[in-house]
Formats: sequence, structure tokens, C-alpha cells
Amino acid sequence: MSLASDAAATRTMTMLEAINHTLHAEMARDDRVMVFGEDVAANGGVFRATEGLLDAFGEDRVVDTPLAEAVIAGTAVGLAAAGMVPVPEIQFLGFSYQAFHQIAGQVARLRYRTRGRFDVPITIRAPFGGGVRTPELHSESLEAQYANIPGLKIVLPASAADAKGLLATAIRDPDPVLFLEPLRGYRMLRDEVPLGEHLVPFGEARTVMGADDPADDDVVVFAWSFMVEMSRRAAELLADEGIRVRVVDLRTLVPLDVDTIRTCVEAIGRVVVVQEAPETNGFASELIATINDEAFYSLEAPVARVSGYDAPYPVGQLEDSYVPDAGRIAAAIRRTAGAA
Amino acid sequence: MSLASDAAATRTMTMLEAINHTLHAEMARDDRVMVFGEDVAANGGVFRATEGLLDAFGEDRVVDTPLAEAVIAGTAVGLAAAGMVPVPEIQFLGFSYQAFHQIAGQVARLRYRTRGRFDVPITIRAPFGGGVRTPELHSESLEAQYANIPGLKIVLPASAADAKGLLATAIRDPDPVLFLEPLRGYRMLRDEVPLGEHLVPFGEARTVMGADDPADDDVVVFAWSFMVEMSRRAAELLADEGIRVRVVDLRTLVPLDVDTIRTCVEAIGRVVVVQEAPETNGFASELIATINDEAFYSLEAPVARVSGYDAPYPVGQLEDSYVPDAGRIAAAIRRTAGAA
Amino acid sequence: MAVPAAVGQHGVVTIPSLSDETLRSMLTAMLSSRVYSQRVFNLQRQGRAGTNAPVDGSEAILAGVEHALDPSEDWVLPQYRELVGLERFGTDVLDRYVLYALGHPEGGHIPEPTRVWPPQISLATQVPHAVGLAWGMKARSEPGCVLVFLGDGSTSEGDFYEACNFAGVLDAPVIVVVVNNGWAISTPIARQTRAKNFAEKSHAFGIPGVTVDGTDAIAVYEAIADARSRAVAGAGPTLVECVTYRLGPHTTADDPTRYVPGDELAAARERDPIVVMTSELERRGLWTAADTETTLAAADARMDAAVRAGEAMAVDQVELFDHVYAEHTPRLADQRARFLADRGGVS
Amino acid sequence: MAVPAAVGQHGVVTIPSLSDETLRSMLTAMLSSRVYSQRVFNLQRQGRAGTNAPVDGSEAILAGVEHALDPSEDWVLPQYRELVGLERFGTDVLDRYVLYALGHPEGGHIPEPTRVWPPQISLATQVPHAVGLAWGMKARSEPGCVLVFLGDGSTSEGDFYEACNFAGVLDAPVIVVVVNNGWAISTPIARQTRAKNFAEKSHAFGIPGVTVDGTDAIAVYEAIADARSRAVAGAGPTLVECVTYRLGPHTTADDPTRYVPGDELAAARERDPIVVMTSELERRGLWTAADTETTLAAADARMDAAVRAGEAMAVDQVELFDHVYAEHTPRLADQRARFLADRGGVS
Ligand SMILES: Cc1ncc(C[n+]2csc(CCOP(=O)(O)OP(=O)(O)O)c2C)c(N)n1
Ligand SMILES: Cc1ncc(C[n+]2csc(CCOP(=O)(O)OP(=O)(O)O)c2C)c(N)n1
Ligand SMILES: [Mg+2]
Ligand SMILES: [Mg+2]
Repeated sequence: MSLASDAAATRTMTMLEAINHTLHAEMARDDRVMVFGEDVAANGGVFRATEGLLDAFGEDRVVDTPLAEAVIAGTAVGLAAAGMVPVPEIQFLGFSYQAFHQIAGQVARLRYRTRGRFDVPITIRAPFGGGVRTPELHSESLEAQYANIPGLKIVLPASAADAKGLLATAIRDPDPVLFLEPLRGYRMLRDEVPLGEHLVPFGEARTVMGADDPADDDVVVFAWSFMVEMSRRAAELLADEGIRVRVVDLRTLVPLDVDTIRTCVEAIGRVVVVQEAPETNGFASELIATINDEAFYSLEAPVARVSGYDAPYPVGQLEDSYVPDAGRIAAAIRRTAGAA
Repeated sequence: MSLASDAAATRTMTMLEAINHTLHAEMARDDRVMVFGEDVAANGGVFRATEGLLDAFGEDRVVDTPLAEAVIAGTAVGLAAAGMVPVPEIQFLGFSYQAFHQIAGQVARLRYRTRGRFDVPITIRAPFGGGVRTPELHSESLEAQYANIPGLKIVLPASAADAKGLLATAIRDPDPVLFLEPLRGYRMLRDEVPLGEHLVPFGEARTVMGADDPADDDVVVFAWSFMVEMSRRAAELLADEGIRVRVVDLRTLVPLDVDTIRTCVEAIGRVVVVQEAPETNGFASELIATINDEAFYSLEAPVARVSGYDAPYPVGQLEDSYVPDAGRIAAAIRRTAGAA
Repeated sequence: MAVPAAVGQHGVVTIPSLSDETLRSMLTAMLSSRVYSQRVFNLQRQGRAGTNAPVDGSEAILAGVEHALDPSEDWVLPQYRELVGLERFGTDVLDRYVLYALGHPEGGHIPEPTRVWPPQISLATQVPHAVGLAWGMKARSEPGCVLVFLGDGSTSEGDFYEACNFAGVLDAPVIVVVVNNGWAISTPIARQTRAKNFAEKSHAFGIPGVTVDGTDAIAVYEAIADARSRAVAGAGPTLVECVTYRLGPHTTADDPTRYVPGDELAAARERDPIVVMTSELERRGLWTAADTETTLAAADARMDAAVRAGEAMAVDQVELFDHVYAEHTPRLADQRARFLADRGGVS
Repeated sequence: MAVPAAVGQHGVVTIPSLSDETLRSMLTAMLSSRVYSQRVFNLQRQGRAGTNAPVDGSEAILAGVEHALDPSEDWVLPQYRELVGLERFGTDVLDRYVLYALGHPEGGHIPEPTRVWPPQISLATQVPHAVGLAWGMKARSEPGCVLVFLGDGSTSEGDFYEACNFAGVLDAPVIVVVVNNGWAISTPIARQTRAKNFAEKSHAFGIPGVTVDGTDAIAVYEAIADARSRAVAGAGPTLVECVTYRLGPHTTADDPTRYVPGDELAAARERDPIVVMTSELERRGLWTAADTETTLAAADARMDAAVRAGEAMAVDQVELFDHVYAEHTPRLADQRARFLADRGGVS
């Protein structure tokens, strides 16, 4: 097989497979990459995202840590300063709260505090998100709480191919990245993943559905992570009703692809933003503020937010009512399409 | 002195004096109230906010804790369950990061997890805010990171009288309250404080400046904490230029006084929001989203945000450029007043 | 890291305070808790319950603890594995645990006057809560003490240390029970710490620490009774490490064959706490095979009823807005109203 | 909590490894660090510098540490009080500390190859960093070790425990130095912990712990040299408690007369580390009053230069946007551009 055909080859993978495949590839590419966290070695991670890494790269580079998130994030700071490329896993994003002081106060600002003495090529991987009947604090969407912290990059893949392309970019990035993986998408999201080198740059949104010319669409939906899939389903429902919906996957919240947002809003004028997080001060609020800054005069109707509610993420029997689904998203799109 | 005149009596106090006075009053009123934290007892707090409490109420109710924020917040949960009214202090809000998992994951949801078995009358006091040349993590404005967490109330007084009225309300409130005190306002803000019972309800904004009829104002500024004072100064600058500015102190971000916001925006149509926090996903974003929901059609210009920048709170020689000042706020108001 | 030879040997010694009735009650509790746990496990397999963590291996610890405490005065804060073994504290504990496993919101609500908290998922966060509660009881001059459970893995969290250290300073009436079952999911204790054992961690706090054989209900009972008498006498906290071995998977979501050495597990099964206690009580003539039959049948019937009641308990979806605050904030009230309106429109 | 009688008595014993030259160098460093610290303190009083924390009482600890380490291989992660006493690691350390005190952004930038980190304000967060750095050095098979400072108060933070525990598991080449100066602002050690002493906390991690007299530079040197040889030999971490007494206020913002018992302070002044070391070296004929004069004058001159250079170093306000990311994100670039435009307009 020639190199060219190699590079073009793809395979259908779940998002989980794509992540695992990428970790293998990046560890093989760069021997400074270290994977560590709770249950990542012998067990291959509680979801098997790190399966096989221990066998392939040995116990010096794939390390089970004690059950202590702050020191997982905190040692990453020291490892980075030692010249390593740490890829710690926080078993569930909700438990990054235990490491908040290290992530927000230290990881995010090591470069700033030391005025560039140290690069901070840390990629913190963590699954999150609802719909899979997890116990407390396993499903919480916390991206907005991190987005207010300068120095972090916040990356949320919504397809298997992007999981590869964005994770590889994250690991090679000299800045700290929160790489947030949708629990519900791990096995549900399956698509064609390039087998060769595949890098998706940060700050470039992806159009998931929509007309060639955005001006031909009626409403644009901005979403990230699993809500992209939900928005796509909503858009399909509405296609039958003749409402043309553009679905844009933001991919990275920091940096944000303001150009694509502006272009879409200017062309379409009607916007829905979808998030799993609680409404108040979720990242949707920032998007609305950004649209207000960038394209206020193009808006033909208020931007609609579809969010989790301002209640803690609930128990199993209530969660389907909490997390936005295609029906709720479709209703918001319909209202926005029809607004005066 | 009759009770009536007592109730009407006031004294000029700094915000710090008002806080201290209120802690004395609330501890005297309710013997379940306990004050604890780092250096709050013998030292009376590093700013003297808790001065005299140890002598007045004894070492069982005014307690120096070990240097460990998570257990300060975490024991508050247990104390609340035991029927006490905990008023812990976090020495600087930046160190609430060390307690984030307890505040966000436990304090905020004890009621929810137990379906109302336990009341959570916890008031966490913490100073924050810039302009006073503090070391790292002493000045950070983190209100937005907390605002995305359901179950908390977020209260930020901007005057001495409000410090009293809101703190008394917080301590008597059955829900957990983050009570955030502006470092720069501790001694700089001085006003008339009622000496008797004085309760300021949550969720009622305060008009600091403005015409009797909001429709007579040109621009409305929403702010909280020390930025209210800065906005007032900006408004005074602009009065000479003939721009009539309404300054509204939101006082509590959760709950938010949506009615006042809506009324002002409908009447005035031009809005500036001021915050010290970094721009991205600060609480200003939520306000813009709220205005988008509630009064979109009344807006005559994009809402202007005046914020700290998307950089960590800087060192002393840079901080005056970082924190919004009257000049920057005035410029934004001017632009908004003149926008097409 | 090994159990000190001096404590918790299998030759159980009768101590006067333990009546035959109590011994029988302990074994009954142990057998029952295993049944309850297996039934909840099976519910998950049948798609009727969420992820849950079986008790297997911890039965003696739970029986020892619940019999050494006074349910009318003492509080228990569990991690997540213990709710099937605290029936002496009230029948609610199991009923609510079943609801919890079924994903019902009321599963978190253990009603007054039962002095047990719901499961804690955010590991070790319950230790500060326990210390605060004990501090509050002391402040109010209430009798009793607080007992908090956490796993060997959870001792690595900062909250455990911060809380035990503060408990020492406060002389708080709290008993911190480390259930050392050898594993934190797939992580063995050797990767969790180099401490000689978990009781040694008490040196960091200047409080007493003891290690007991957690497969021996009587040894656990004695250690807890001792710690309790110190706590209620104002002598402060105790750290009690109970050493056992996790006999099942971590949770319904786990495959322990990936990492648990088979021989280690086989050896542990020889010391199955239920086998140990059953043979001891049989030896003393306090128990027969028929007693086991009766107990298992009663536990099954108890669970039938709990599951039936739990599954019959309806949930109104609008409850997701309740208990966020004492009263809905305006915004939450608004969200709730829209939720009801949308539902009205859709259904 | 008292210093164990067996260690760190004042009768200093000569050990072969400490040459006269080293002993003199240590005292020079001690005297200098106190001068540096006082000068920085005074800058704050004059409104020229921000809040800062004087070194008084810790000089022997710093001198012992810096002389026992190898600046070409080892790293030091300070808390915030130590930057005036690490000149052996490079002249940058002090120069940058002066900038730091002046509120200059470059104060955080200690340039290569100096192996010292800037001050840490978020207490105990530096301990995980040190463990990570030591782990990384081990992973890269680099020589040397990492030494991290924290105060007695800071040992109450979860990060300290989590990090020491993980260091034990990793056998990381790290030395954790607890500077026990009796106080955390106004909180005395008796309210910080009931542990017998801070070295005892090592039991929780299964690592060696030692307590030394922190007013005795030679005792500190020996303890650190010993810990270092173990670390670089692959024998893992050591916890070293250095007991001293804070002779000054907590920081420029503090009034210790509110809480420090006068007699306790007076007793501590008798053991002022500089007095102890000076009289010891005088006794040995290695030091005279004239040496003190010369050293103080040199330190003053050194500070004059550092302050002059620091105050002369301009800051462009636009630097507040730098080093947030390796490259400005578009939004930050935009904010920066607006900042420059506004400035252009205004000035
Ligand atoms: C703070 C936190 N981190 C991680 C997890 C994920 N997690 C759930 S159980 C578990 C292992 C707990 O081990 P241990 O404390 O020994 O208790 P055991 O399950 O053995 O009873 C982990 C890592 C969690 N629930 N909370
Ligand atoms: C996480 C955190 N909490 C609180 C503070 C505020 N603070 C600054 S210094 C200090 C006391 C530190 O005492 P210790 O660790 O003994 O060091 P020392 O000042 O005595 O050298 C406190 C509470 C802080 N800087 N960081
Ligand atoms: Mg375990
Ligand atoms: Mg100290």
C-alpha cells in the first residue's frame, strides 16, 4: 500500500474506538506522551478508551494513579515542566471539581505565571453528558464553568472522525486542553475515521447539515458534543415540515469560530443554541453575547436557547425530561422560524 | 429611645463595618449561627470582618479552622444537617477553588439529593475583586463559574447598607448563599446603614442613578459589586456631556431581578453591562442572553459588555489596565448611546 | 500491606456484651444484605435498575457497625455500598435504596427520624460532612456520634485527610471506617498507597487508628463499640480500618476478570464473612442450616415487597424542579411553567 | 507539639562534608536573605511594592536546603517566603523576586537554566507540581531531585496529602520540606493538627519522615543531604519537617501583636537562627563581627542594584495579553487590538 492510499484510508469506528486508536497513534508518534488516571492501565479505562495502551507502551507511560483528581491534574503540571506531554484522564468530568483548583488555578495559568518559561501541552480527557442513567455527578455538563477561565482550550468532538482529529491536535498543542467526550456518543456515534495522520484545527466549526449557501437556510442551530446529534435529528424532523435547518457543530468553544457564527447569523438571521448544561450562564449565554456583538443587526428574532434546566442533573427516571431531545429542539426551531 | 426611632436610626459605616455589625447582630439574634474559617477568631479575620465575634460569642461559635477550604465548606454541610446555621468564610474567593467540589457538588445540592430532608442555611462569605494590588488568586471574579451551578444563590452587595441588608437575608435564608464582598469596597464604600432590623430581599435590583421615569434615560448600565461604583463614576462623567445614564445594581445574580431588567431595557433600549470577570462566559453573557429572551425587540443597539479580558487576573503593575474603570465604562456608554 | 497478625483472627472469642440474640441478629443481617444486594444487582441486569455496587465481602463490616451503634442517637454516612446493611437504623434505609437503584428521586430521601444519609458518589466528600455533623452535635450537646464509611481507594482523596485532621483538632465524636476491600475498581491497594495499612494514616491526624479483620463481624463490632464509647465520652475521633476483600465486581458495569488475580479471589472466598460467621454460630449451637433457609426466604420476601412498592411509586417528571431551592426562584418557576405548558401542548 | 529532644540540639557537631567554606557560605546566605527580605518589606511600606512575606526565622532552613542541593540538577519549588534565600541557584532568583514584589509580570519568569519556580500563592498546590516534576525526571532518567517547600498551615490542604501519597507510590525523587514556623497567619499549630509533629504525617504515605531543628542550618543541611541521597538513589521521597518560629509578622499586611504571645516570641528570638549560626562560627574561629558587617553591606548593595534594575524595567501594559496561550486566540487577539486602539485614541 502506498503512503498516499494509506493516508486516504478510513475505517468505520465508534467514537470510543477512534479515541483509543488516536491515543495509540500519538503515543507511538511521541514518546513523551504519558497517559495516566484512575483505572486507565490494567483495566483500560472504565469505558476502555485506554485499552491496550499498557501492553503497547508499558507501565512507565501508562499509569494507574491513586484515586485523587487534584494530584492527577497537579502532577500533569510538573510533568509538563519536565518536558513530558501529559494526557491525564479524569474518570468523569463531574469529578474534575475535585481538581478545579489545579485546573483553573494552575494548569490554566502555568504559562502565564512563568511568563512563558514552561509550555503546557496537557490534554485532560474526561467523559460527561447525560442520557445513560449514570449515578450523580457522572453526567454534568461543566464546559461553561471552564470557559470563563482564561488559559484553557475547550474541545468537544461530536463525531468519531473529529474525536481523532481534535484529540491529535490537542495532544500536540502547547496549551492545556480540556477534551470532553460525550458518554452517550462513545458507542452511538459511528463514522468514517481516517487511518492516517488526521488533524482537525481548533477554532473551525463544522457544518453538519445545511444548504450550500447558508442564505437558503431558515434557521441555524449551534451545538456541540452530543447535542449536535440531537440537533441533527431535530433538523431531520423539520425537513418534512419544510423548515430548512443548518446545524453547526462548534467543535471547540475556546477558541471559538466567530467567523462561521457571524457568517451564518448574517445569512440566516434566526438562531437556536442547544446545550445540555443548565440554562443560567451556560455556554449558550456566551454564544448569544457573541452574536449580539458580531451580528446584532442581522437578527430577525431573539436567539432561542434550548438547555438543561436550572436544577442539578437528575436521577435516571427524570433525566429524559432534563436533557434536550429532538422534540424540544425542534419546537424551539419551529418557534424561531416563525417568530415575528 | 423608642423602638420606632431605633429602627429608623442609621450610622455611616464602611462596608466592612456593616458586615461586622451584621455578623454581631445575627449571632446575637440566633444562637445557631456559627462563624468559622481561617483566622476569623483571634485575628478577627484578615480584614477584621469578624472582629470582636470571638469575645462576644465564644470559641464554640467562632472558630479558627485548619487551612483547608474543602473541609470548611464540607463541614458546613454537616453543621447544617445538625441544625446549625453555618457562616463560613473563605479567606479569598480564589481559594474557593479548593472547595469547588464541596460547594458545587455538595453544598449546592444537599437539599436536592435528600429531596428536602435537610435545609441548607449556609452563607459562604468571601472577598474578591481587583484594584488593591493583591497577590495571585486574591482578586479573581468567579461569580459566573458559580452562576452555572443550580442550587446556589449569589449575592454581591455594592453598598454598606446593602451589605447589612443582604447579609442578614442570606444568613436567614434556608438555601446556600455565596456572599461575595468587594475587597476594594471594604473601606472605600461608606454610606448610611440602618442600625435596627434591615433585610434586603433577594432578587430586587437597586437603581443607583437615573431618571424617575426610565424612559428619560439614554442608556442603562447593569453592574454588580464594585463595578456599580465604577459605573456610577462613569455616569457622572457623562452627565456633563448630556448623556443620561441609569445605573442599576443587580445585587443578586441568582435569583436575578428579570422584571427590572426587562422594564429598563424596554424603556431605554440601550444597554451596557459591566463586570470585572473575564469576558468569555462571564455573567454579562447571561445578562445579554436574558435580555435577548425578555426584551429583544426593544433593543436599539447591541448590548455592550465591559469586562476584564480573557487573561488571568494580572500582577499589580498591570491590573489597572485589566479592571474596567470609569473611562472604559464611559467609552462603552458613549458608543452605545450613539450607536445607529 | 497485610492485616496485623494480632487482630481479627478467625477464632472468635465470645465477649460478654454480645448476647446470643445479637449474634444471631448479626448473621441474619449479613445474609439479608447479601440477598438484597444480589437482587438489586439482578434488577440492573434486567434493565430495571441503574448501575449499582454489590456488597459482597462487606457484610460483616456492616453487621458489626450497625449493631455497635445506637440508631436512636448515632448517624451513619455511607459511601454507596452500605445501604443494604443498615436495616437496624430503619426499614426506610433499604426501601429508599431500592428506589435509588431504580432511579427514583425519592431514593435520596431517607425520612426522619432515620439517621442515615443517602449514598455518596463523589468519593470522600462525605467525610467532611460527617465531621461537620459531629461538630454540630457536640455544639448542641447532643448525645451520640457519627460514623462515616469510605473505601480504601477513597482515602487517597484530599477530603479524607482534611476532614480527619480537622476532626482531630475538634475532638469531634466521629468514627471514620475505611472499608479496605483491596480494590478501587481495578486499582489495588499497593497502587493506592505505600502506607503500612490504612489505620497508620491516623498518625497524620494525631487520632487513634485500628485495623480489624473485616471478615469477622464480632471483631468489627468490638472495634466500633470501643470507638463509639470514646467518641460519646468526648475523647474524639477514631479511624477504624476493616480489612476484607471485594468478592464481586466493582459494580454492575465492571468486569473484574480483567484485573483480579484468580488465586487471590479464591483465597478470599475461603474467608467469606458469611461462611465464617455461619460456621462460628453453628459451632456454638446458635444457628442451623434451617435458619439460613428461613433468613434467605424472609430477605427475598422483603425485597419482593420493596421492589414492588418501588416500581409502583410513580414519578411526576415535573419533580425535577423541586428541592433545588426551598422555594422556586422566579427563573426556575418560569422554566417549570414552560415545562408544564410544553407537556400540556404535546401530550 | 514539640521538637523531639533527640534532634537538632544547638550544640552543632562538625560533620566532614561541611567545609569551613560551606559553613561561611551558609551564614553569608542567612544574613543576606534577612537583608533582602527586610528591604522588600520596606519597599511595601514605602508604597513601592505589594504585600510580601518576610523570611525572619527561616534563614537557617533556606541556607541548609540550598547548600545541600545541587543547583545544576535539582529543582526547588517554593511557597512564597523562600525566594530571598536561594541565591546559590542563580542570581535570577532574587532579581525576579524583587520584580515579583514590585508587581512586575516578569517577576514570575525565572529564566533557564535556573531551576527554581516562582512563588506559589495557592497554598500546597505546588506539592503535586513537585511530585509531577520528580516523576517526569524519573521517567526521563534525569539525575537530581525536586525539593518543595510548604508551611505548617499548608499541610492541612488536601493537595499536600494527595501529593505525598502519590509520591510514595511512585517512589518519586522528591523532598517535601515542611517549614513549621508555628503559625499560619494567626492560627497556631495546635489548631492546625493534633499530629505529634509534622514528620508523623509521613506514616500516612509510607515514606520516611524526619523532624529537624530549623534554627540550626547544619542540622537542616544534614537532613536534606540525607534525603537527597536517598532520592537520587531511587529510594523515593522524604518528608522533612524543619521547626522554627516566625520572628516577624505573617506579611506586610499582618499585625502579629493581636495573637502572638509575647513570651513565646521572646523565647524564639533567643534561638534566632542567625544568632545561633553566628556564635557557632565565631566559636570555631570562622567568623568575626567584621564578616557580618561586610556581608550586610554586600547584601544591601546587591539589593540596591536589584531594586534599581527592577524599578527601571518598564512594563508595557499590553503584556497583560501575553503568555495566556502560546499564540493569542482570535478572541484574545481581538481584545488586544481593541486595547491598543483605545489606548491610541486616549493617549
Ligand atoms: C471523586 C470521585 N472520583 C472518582 C469516582 C469514580 N469511582 C467510583 S467508585 C471508584 C472506586 C472506589 O474505590 P473504594 O473507595 O476503594 O471503594 P469500593 O468501591 O472498593 O467500595 C471510583 C474511582 C468517583 N465516584 N468519585
Ligand atoms: C489555598 C489558600 N488558602 C488560603 C490562603 C491565604 N493564606 C496565605 S498565607 C496563609 C497562611 C500560610 O501558613 P503556612 O503554610 O504555615 O506558611 P507561613 O506563612 O507560616 O510560612 C494563608 C491562610 C492561600 N494563600 N491559599
Ligand atoms: Mg475498595
Ligand atoms: Mg507557618
